[in-house]
Amino acid sequence: MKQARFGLLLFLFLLIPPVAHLLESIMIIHMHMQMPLLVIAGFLMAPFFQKRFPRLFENWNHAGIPGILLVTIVWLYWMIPRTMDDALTVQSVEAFKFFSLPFLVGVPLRDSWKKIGLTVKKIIFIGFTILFFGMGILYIKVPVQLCNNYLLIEQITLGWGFVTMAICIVIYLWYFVFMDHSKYE
Amino acid sequence: MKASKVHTEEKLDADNEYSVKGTMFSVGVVGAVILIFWVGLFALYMYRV
Amino acid sequence: MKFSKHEEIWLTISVGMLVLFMVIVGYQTFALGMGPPSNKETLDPQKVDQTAPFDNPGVFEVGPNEYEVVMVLQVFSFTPNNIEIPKGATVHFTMTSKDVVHGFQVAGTNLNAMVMPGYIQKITQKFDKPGEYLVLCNEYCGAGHQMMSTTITVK
Amino acid sequence: MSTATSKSLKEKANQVMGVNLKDAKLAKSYMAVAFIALLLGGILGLLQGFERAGLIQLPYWFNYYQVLTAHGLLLVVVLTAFFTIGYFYAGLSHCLGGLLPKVRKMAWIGFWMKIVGLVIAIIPVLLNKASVMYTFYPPLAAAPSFYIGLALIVLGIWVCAFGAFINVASWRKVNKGKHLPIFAFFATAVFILLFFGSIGVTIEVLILIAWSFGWIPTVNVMVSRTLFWAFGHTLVNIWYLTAVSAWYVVVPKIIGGRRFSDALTRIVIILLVIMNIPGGFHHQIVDPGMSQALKFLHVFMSLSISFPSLMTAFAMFYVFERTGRKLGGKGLFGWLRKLPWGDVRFLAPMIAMIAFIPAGAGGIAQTTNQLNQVVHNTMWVVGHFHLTVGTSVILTFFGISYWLIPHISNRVLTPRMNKVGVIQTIIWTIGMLFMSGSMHAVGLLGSPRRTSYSTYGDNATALGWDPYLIFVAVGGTFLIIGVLIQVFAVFHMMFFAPKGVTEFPIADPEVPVEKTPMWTERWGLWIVIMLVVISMGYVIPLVELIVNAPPGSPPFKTW
Repeated sequence: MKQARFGLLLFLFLLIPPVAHLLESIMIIHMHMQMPLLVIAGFLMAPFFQKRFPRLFENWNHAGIPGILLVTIVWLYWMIPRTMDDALTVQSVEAFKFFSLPFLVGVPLRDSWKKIGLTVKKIIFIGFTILFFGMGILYIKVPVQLCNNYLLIEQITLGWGFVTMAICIVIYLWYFVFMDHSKYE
Repeated sequence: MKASKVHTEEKLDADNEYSVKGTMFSVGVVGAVILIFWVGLFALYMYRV
Repeated sequence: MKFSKHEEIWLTISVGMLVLFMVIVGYQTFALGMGPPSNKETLDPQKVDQTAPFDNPGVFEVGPNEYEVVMVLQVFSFTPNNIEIPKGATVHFTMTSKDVVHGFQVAGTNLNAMVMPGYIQKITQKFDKPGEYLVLCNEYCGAGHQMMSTTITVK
Repeated sequence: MSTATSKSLKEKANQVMGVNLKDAKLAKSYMAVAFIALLLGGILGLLQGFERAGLIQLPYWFNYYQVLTAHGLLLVVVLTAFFTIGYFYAGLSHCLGGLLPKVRKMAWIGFWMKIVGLVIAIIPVLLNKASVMYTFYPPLAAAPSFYIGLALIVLGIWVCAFGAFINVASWRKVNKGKHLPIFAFFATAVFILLFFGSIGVTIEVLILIAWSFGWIPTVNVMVSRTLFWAFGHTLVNIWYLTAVSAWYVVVPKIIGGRRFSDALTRIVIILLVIMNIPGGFHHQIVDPGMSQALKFLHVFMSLSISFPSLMTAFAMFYVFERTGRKLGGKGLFGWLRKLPWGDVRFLAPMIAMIAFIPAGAGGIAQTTNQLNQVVHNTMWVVGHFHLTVGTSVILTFFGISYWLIPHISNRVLTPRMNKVGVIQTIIWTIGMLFMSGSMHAVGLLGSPRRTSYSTYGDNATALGWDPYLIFVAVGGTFLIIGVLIQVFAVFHMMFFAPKGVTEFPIADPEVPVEKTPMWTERWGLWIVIMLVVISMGYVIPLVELIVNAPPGSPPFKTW
């Protein structure tokens, strides 16, 4: 339960207007720091909900697949450049961001991750890697501003951020899936 | 200088509960030093603004 | 792998202290505009003399008791040098380097900035106390680095 | 015949005690180079201190900036790199049951690459063709051989790093499911940081080689600077982590205690590896070309490095108090008196730890955003790293030398040499108090670093700095005496001390032994997280500095 408390603390910290404002002032920080931190906050808070509503998770997320689908859909939604723009200008979209990322991504992610099999995990990983590379190249190459609130240079930066994250995931994949750990452990 | 090396090893295993007030006092000093340095530099900064 | 209760107390207090430090400087930076010099304009370092405003370095009055100093740094001098300004003046320094990396520092003030070739650096200071201030280069720039200095006289 | 048997007996004894003669020879070579570098660098430091105080004037053919470049190179690159690698290879040999022959060969290859690189780099410095300081900020352009030498040194370090990885991996294959011995865990962390931390600077140096040859006309100065500091600060933390390894593993054994919690120690190491590299950005707080929001977020990254150090502060005092109380110490401070203050192997690292309190505090203060403007590039910074590196790290290294050198030389530390060591430690401490204290103070008054003696045309402000600078020279005098004693002690222990067996002190874990979670061994995961953190720190400034770059700068030789 200590974890859940840290998660709540992180969530409240991210809600503080100056903090949110600072993190949203740079495009890549907005997408690659604030949003993942919100997910992590939800991830940490998950045990609280699992304990409080065990039936809900049992009924709706028995095999973990619905949860992971929800995670994927919500996450994909937040990768659309326009949504970031809307989050900055439309109050209700901003509110939805602060609700959806922890509670519709973080919490179900934790609940599902243990339940789904290795194959699904691999699919998720590989899918997101391809997506990240794709988004990266898109952001680097597109010659026009995709967001009204961010400059072209920030877009290119975000593109490189996606590419480096994708490279990191590839290394992780290579390390965990393709390396024989039984030799060492 | 060799004296300090081993002769209490057995006793070490026996008892776990010792006071840590010295440790807390010491880290308190560490915290105070951090605070002094920071406040000092901050005061100088504000004085020169 | 658990923290002891005492270690937890220590870490909470000390981390709280660090957070407090950040809140204070963050407030100063973003609410009061006191952040470190971070100007992002660029220019061709080999064409400084032809690029405005550095084609005409000097001290310019831009408002009531407010001045802009357009300054070029080169080995081993500041242009303009021996600046004179009235007491209480707010001075905006706009600087660039014609050759290597220089530092701009005025002893006894918060004026301290790196001046890189290719970048226009800006920093502001209000001079409340009269006197002669020592301006010096604080980044090693060559054999005459220790000679690279000038003064600001506040009257 | 009799000599043969006695020799084989000795070899057997060594095997039992874990001293592999071939590995010991390697470690001895590394140590010898490290302490010769200390001697040379120390002498240059003395010259520098005297010149800076206005007491002597160095001739034009051997000027202040040449001396300063060589001083920096010898002490912060050669001394530390050779000591760190020698120390960890000796430790790996000890706790992993000897180095693999292949790894030993790699360590020798690395050794000679570094030596050759050093010679190639130092020649242009002596010829006054590379007075660019060890930070070599372009567009100051040194002779190409200076950069080639540096590149060779880095490659030599990489060979050693990969040697260590190979040895650790093979140990783990043989010892499935076991935790890496704590000392080897530290070594792995240090070599990971050495490798990943120096990739950026290697790219920079390769570009500078082409630029100094004239193959490319201009260079991006801000990118070079950013790449340099991504490495520069990591290097500092590598030395610090090396010192910390002795604090956690060796010092408890010497005072007759036990190590702090094994799991928490490993977590401190992992945190230092993950968070280290972006920390270097705080060297650029007053640079142009980067937004204030970015700089502020980097303040968070810099300050987060202090978290594992705060954990270390607690751990160290906890171990001391526990041990002191077991030995009968009573009351709030009784335990302090029970510690073996007369033992140089404890005294030197203990003073090093105490010095780290103000050193770390100063670091925290100067890294917090605009407060950096008060001290950036002033003598304060020089005082700061003479406290962190010159005292916390180097004094720990000295303390290590009093058991490591006898250990690898099959000799013993005599009570007399111990006394020499205690005196040396005290002299060093006094010297650093003078030097670092006055440097901090004069820095606050505005005296710049890396500047030879100057009154700036008899400016009143500059004249006011002179008394402090005299104290720097006084400190330097103490320190050179300390250097001479230390170098004497090292070579005496290496070649002349009485024969015997000295143990490699590694403390046992705390009792009751708690189980360390197995995930601490997942180095691949830590490396990936480290890479994520690095890209979080550096993608923004690098993309911006490259895409929005001004036209580059041609080379300049301004000395």
